[in-house]
Amino acid sequence: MDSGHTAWMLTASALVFFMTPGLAFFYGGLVRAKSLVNTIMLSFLTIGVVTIVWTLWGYSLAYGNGELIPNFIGDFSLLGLVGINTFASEGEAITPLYDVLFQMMFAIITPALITGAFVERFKFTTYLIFTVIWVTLVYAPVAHWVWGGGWIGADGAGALDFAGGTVIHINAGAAAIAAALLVGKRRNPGLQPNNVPYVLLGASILWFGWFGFNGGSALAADSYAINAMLVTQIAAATAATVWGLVGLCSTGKISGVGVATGAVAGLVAITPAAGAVNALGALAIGFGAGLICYFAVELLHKTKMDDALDVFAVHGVGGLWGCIATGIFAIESIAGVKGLVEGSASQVWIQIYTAGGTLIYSFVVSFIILFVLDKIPGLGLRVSESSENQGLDLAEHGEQATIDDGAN
Amino acid sequence: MDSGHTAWMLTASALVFFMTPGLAFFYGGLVRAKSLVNTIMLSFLTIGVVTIVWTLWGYSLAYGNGELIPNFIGDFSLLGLVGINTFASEGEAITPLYDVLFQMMFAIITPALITGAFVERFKFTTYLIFTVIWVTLVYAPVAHWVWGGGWIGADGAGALDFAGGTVIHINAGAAAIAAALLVGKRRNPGLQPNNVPYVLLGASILWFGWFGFNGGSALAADSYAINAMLVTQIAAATAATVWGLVGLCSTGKISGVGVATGAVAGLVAITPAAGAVNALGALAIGFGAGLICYFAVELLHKTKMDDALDVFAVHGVGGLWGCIATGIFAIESIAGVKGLVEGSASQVWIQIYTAGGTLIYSFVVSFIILFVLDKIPGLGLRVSESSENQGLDLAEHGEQATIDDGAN
Amino acid sequence: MDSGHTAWMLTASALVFFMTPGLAFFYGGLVRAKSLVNTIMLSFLTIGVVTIVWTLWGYSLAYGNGELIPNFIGDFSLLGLVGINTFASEGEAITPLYDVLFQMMFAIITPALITGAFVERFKFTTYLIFTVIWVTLVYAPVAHWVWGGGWIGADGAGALDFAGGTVIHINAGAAAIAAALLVGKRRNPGLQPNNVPYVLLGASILWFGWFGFNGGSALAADSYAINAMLVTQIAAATAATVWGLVGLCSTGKISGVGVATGAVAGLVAITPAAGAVNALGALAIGFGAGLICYFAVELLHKTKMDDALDVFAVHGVGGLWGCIATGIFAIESIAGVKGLVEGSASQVWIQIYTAGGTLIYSFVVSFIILFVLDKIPGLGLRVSESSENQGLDLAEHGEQATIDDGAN
Amino acid sequence: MIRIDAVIRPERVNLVLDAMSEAGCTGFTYSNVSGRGTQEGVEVFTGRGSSTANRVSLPKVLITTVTEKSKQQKVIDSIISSAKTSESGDIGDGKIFISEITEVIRVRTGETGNKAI
Amino acid sequence: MIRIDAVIRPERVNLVLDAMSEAGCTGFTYSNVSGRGTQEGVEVFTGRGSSTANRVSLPKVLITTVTEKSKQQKVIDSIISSAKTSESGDIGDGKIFISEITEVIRVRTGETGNKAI
Amino acid sequence: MIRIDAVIRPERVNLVLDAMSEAGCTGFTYSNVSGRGTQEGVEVFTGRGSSTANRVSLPKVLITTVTEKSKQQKVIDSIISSAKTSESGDIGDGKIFISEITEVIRVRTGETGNKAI
Ligand SMILES: Nc1ncnc2c1ncn2[C@@H]1O[C@H](COP(=O)(O)OP(=O)(O)O)[C@@H](O)[C@H]1O
Ligand SMILES: Nc1ncnc2c1ncn2[C@@H]1O[C@H](COP(=O)(O)OP(=O)(O)O)[C@@H](O)[C@H]1O
Ligand SMILES: Nc1ncnc2c1ncn2[C@@H]1O[C@H](COP(=O)(O)OP(=O)(O)O)[C@@H](O)[C@H]1O
Repeated sequence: MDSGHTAWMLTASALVFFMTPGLAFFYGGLVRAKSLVNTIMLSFLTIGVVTIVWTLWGYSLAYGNGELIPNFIGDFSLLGLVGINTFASEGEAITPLYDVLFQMMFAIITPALITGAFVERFKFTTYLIFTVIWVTLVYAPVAHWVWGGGWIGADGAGALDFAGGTVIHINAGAAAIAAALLVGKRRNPGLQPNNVPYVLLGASILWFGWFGFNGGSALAADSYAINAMLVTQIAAATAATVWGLVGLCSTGKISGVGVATGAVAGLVAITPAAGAVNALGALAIGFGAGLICYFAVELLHKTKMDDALDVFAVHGVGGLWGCIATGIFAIESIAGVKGLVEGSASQVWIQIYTAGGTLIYSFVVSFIILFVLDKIPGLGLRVSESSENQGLDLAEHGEQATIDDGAN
Repeated sequence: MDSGHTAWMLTASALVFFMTPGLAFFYGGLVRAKSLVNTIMLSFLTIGVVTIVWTLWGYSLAYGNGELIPNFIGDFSLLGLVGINTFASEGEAITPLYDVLFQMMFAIITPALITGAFVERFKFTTYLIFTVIWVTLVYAPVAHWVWGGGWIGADGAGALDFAGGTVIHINAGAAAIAAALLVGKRRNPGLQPNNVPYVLLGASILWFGWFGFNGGSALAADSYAINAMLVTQIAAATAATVWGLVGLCSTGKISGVGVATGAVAGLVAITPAAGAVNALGALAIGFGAGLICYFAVELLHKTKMDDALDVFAVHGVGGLWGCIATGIFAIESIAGVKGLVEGSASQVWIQIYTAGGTLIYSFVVSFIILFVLDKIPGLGLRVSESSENQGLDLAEHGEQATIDDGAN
Repeated sequence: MDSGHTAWMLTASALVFFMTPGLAFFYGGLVRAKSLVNTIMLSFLTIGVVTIVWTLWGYSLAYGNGELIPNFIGDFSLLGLVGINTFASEGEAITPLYDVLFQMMFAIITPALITGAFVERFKFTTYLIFTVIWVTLVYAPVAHWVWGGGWIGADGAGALDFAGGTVIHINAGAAAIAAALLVGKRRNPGLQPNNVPYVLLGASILWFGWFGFNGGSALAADSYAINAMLVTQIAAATAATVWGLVGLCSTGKISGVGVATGAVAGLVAITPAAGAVNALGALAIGFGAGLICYFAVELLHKTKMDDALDVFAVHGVGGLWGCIATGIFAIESIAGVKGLVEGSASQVWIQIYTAGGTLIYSFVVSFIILFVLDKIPGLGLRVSESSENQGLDLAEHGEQATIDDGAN
Repeated sequence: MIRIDAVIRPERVNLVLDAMSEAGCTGFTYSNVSGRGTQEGVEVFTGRGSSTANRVSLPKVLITTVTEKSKQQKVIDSIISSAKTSESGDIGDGKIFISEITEVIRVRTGETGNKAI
Repeated sequence: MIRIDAVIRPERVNLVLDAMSEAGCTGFTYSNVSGRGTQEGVEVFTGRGSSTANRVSLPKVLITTVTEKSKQQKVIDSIISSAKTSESGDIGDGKIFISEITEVIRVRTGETGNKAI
Repeated sequence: MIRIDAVIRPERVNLVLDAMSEAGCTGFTYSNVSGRGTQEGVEVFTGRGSSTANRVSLPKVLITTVTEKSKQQKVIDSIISSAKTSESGDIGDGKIFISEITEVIRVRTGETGNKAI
């Protein structure tokens, strides 16, 4: 057993855990004050629910010993994590439980990302049920495709997805559109984010945790982990700066929310590429992420869809750019395969069709799940008009974000 | 010297450090706005004071080379940490200073936990003096009992307390009742928490830091550490979810503060068990913690005692449940001893009487300390009525949590 | 390759990254509410800009293979990080990229520290340009002096600067005075900090991250790292407590902002000393930092200079004290050289003149850069009077920190 | 000149302000307030998510406008029609108070009376 | 109809509201304000916890109620007795302002006058 | 007795309060409000830093003081001179509203009328 690799995977798991609260504040700052608690809770209780699902059957479906449907999904061999060794066997660098733990944190943040699409109007209890089903029917299979021996990853098409550009970001982005379409537009979307410092706090925690996300995806404390962290930093910083400067050119001001969003877009885009590119590739990917996602946000605002916090524009589009860019900027000495910059176009094509497959699968199945939940009496996706007017904090949680009231 | 174990203990110490600011915000969000700074400061300055006490004599009393009173307390052999090697000797995996550092962080958070009982009315300077005495007379001995060679731990009764269910949580919970009884009820407890996002931020930081608390208590980057982190995550998530759902059933709404409290209750309960149970045991412990602490809070609200932030219901009761549950769900292959689920009742009994001993000792000695401080002229436990009305931020700190005042 | 050392350097880099957002909130809480976003953004976008500069040419100038000017600055050999191995070679404990990453985080926080001097009135775009130039002409050379083979460090005068007392703190402090002098006083400095919880949150994150800063400066997970973390904790805690108590004696109240500032002063002072002193030395350094910086703040408030957030009093004076104190309290068994307490005065003298050299260089060059930027048409250092009155959030970013407005 | 104080539901502010503008108001001042009327209040959690209590005061917005007496009825009508949440009105829709103002002065120019409104 | 504006200590709000209800007020609107009177202000830290200054304005709560003229004295008495912190009263206990209201309208029903209060 | 309500720029509050004190006001109550007048509003980002919109309401501060009628002109002059940002005044400098107060009561002593101001 290698104590150094173990130390890093422990740390990386904790860091990825911290991302979901970070996301909670990132999203929370962007809504209106009367739904701030609800927005935070959508992420926070996702931690609770997905951990239970993952322990009981989620991990097994993604990484089980066999496959219920070959190349598609795992089996029930590891239900309740029974049958996984607690202690490392001879020759194993780390006990297999580290994988349960690390992957659990990924399974948690993915549905939490989706919530950005439907904040300020989604029924909280329906969301909890949705999460259970979505992790089972969408997340677990897609994770299996990429990392569990399915059709996309190393044992399949050979797509490069170091830390989950497809599994997490394209997946969440596609589900976000399905949700935004079905839940409908906010009645009164408000003018400005309620709390810009929270947006920046959340983005900072996300960025901090992303070092565990990408660095930890090396699954060891080695040169890959260091390179992953370095390129993560470079891409995020570049995208943040580019977003700020593009905004400056077109509006005359640099928006804090914009720079934070740019950072997240850069982090999304570098996610699949973090094990394949070097510093200059990361600069290019970050540059592209800042530019492309900026205009994706602008464009999607012109549609009738109300993806409230631009989940698709940032995670979907950013994830797609990242997946393709991985094929473009992959360096053989790091990735093991040549990218377009080294003269080989084939990897780009693999990246595109695997990303596309994920996008379509996630969109279709998410749409069906939500459509059915909407029709079930007593559930339904949307809160009542009066709850929406009152704000979801009072209506769904009996709470107000802040109270500074003499009468209190 | 093992660099991997060292890397993990460095990280774990930093994580446990971060818990105390997390607690500061968790508690701070729960009081009224006019005592927010004071509540944060109670935790924050505890870091300052306890670090000094621990360096000068606290560590020595808990882990000194000899014992002033056998099985009860250490000695003065390591005053000022003089005489502890800075460098690891041959065969040592880590330099002995790591233990000073890691244990220091535990000594810091324990008195900070107590402060929840008496927020909004306790004299700040008296608290500082109380902390110095309490760490000396209560914390250091109890730490010695469990981990320093005293009557409870491996060299004594053989109680299982992996990361401090007795030393930290039962201990703090018992002192909290003593403090709540002596300081008396708040004059006007207000209606709602002033800042729910702070509660959730604090709970998130606590959870994040708890990975260092429980994972680090393996004192190495090994399979125990990974198992500890995994069961920590499962118990916290389960208790959070259970609390939310029980609240939903009985009130129709899911409270953000409730879910955060549930998470903390789960973290408390898994603390002694993190080196003894597997994933399914953690599910059971988390389930129990959510349920038991929920009703403990309800019950204790019916008493006349004003343990303002439910320190006893969450840390005391949660800690007791965790200690007993460790005896129930301990798995021999992990814990080294059989728990009730494997057919042996004896460990449960050991757990109960050692927990009870701690509870009584802590309550009695804390009561005496506070009673004496209350009588000393110029000290006293409680601020004046006008200070309490004005809020402790202005009265004790000359500060206001937030100012957005044209005239500023 | 040593996985343990790698694990720690990955973690430490992430921790140091997190300090800059911590600083953003520390500073943000201290200004008036109408410039909160701007103050946070000054730090946040520094991450973006400096990362790019560091990747393209900054690292090369500080740590390049050759020297453009001997003992003074590196060269262009590592532009774009091309030519640095991604993988560790035989016998290397860690891949060389770890150094790029870890040092990058130091380069980021240093200009961010300076911003405290000129908050609430500095032009944001001018700041971005200033940062690019300052990192190139001031930070990179000074880093080279101390750690890159220049005239101050081990290959030069032999000054002890473990984690950057000169490179980061004296450097930033000196630039802060230059900036404060040139930008002029705030028109209306307000009465109180707008958000004390943010100050305490920021200080907590800074403290947490500083474990990576000082502990990581051992560049390995070894006994030095553990000692560095322990003395960091002790110095910060002592300075925080001392600041609180001195304030209590002179004003009758303990200020939360004061205690947080004390902690930062302690962290600054222990930075150069963290690889040279033991626990008792740290107590002394923390004690001195609390006392000296407290009175430095008082004194500097009496001057006409408006170093708004006391960057010089805390980082400049604290850094100077730390550098000198390193010479006083250095223990040969740890530092490799004797300090004054062990009877040798020579190290104190080395510490003083190297610190002084840095102070003068940084002040002069920063002054020139800012002076020139002020004269360039279209740039200039200061926002218009109406922008300053309106607050920089609306004027420079088109944002308001918080909005809880029915009409929103 | 008269002063109109309208206490309305927060989510209606934009609608009401727009309606008032159309009815001829040229300026407004508004702020968040807490209000208690015949409306019932709302169930809130008091502590750890286990017990609830009724918060009798609800968040409201107070809009104040000063206008010429001649516009009084038009403005009131515009407020009523835009602040009402349903045809028949719901409890909590708000209240309007009218009082007399003896003088208005524009700081910028020193103008007074109707010219200053 | 009259309008009563009472500026009181924040910690007294619940007591005062209850007393006013008992005295016959059916509705209130209140909000946090800053106030400066003969009261002295409070010493606050201005920066890093080393120097202090006097903040002259203190947090207060402004309660506004509109009621029938006939209830005026009863309501005023209820405010005074509930807002006073001691028998002899303390500086900062507050102030009450009475003015005339020409009309009250309930948005929900369009009712006016005493019926609408 | 009269009541003076002045809506002014936030950054002027201290200046205005001081000027009013000098003009003989002994007490004030003020709070943050949002205001909309002939002033244009400000361009704000609406979402992710890519599109902006005009926020018509701006942060203002409302200062209320009740004073003797005899001091009216002096107080108004003091407000105007301290709230104006330039010689000629700028849009957004504020507005002053005067109304009648029928009674003032000091809670502490029960004093009424001019004595209670
Ligand atoms: N008499 C009053 N004095 C002051 N404010 C009042 C009064 N009556 C009502 N209000 C304000 O108007 C708001 C709406 O009143 P509400 O009771 O909901 O009206 P309705 O009786 O028409 O349903 C209240 O929340 C309160 O702020
Ligand atoms: N003339 C006034 N105009 C407006 N508000 C006033 C006036 N006098 C007092 N106040 C308000 O009443 C509050 C209480 O006044 P205070 O000076 O404490 O009363 P007292 O003089 O009875 O002690 C003040 O904080 C202020 O908000
Ligand atoms: N008729 C009015 N009723 C209520 N408040 C008003 C009125 N006119 C102006 N105000 C308040 O005064 C503030 C300043 O008005 P502004 O339009 O800037 O004045 P000016 O027309 O002198 O430039 C506004 O923001 C608003 O809060």
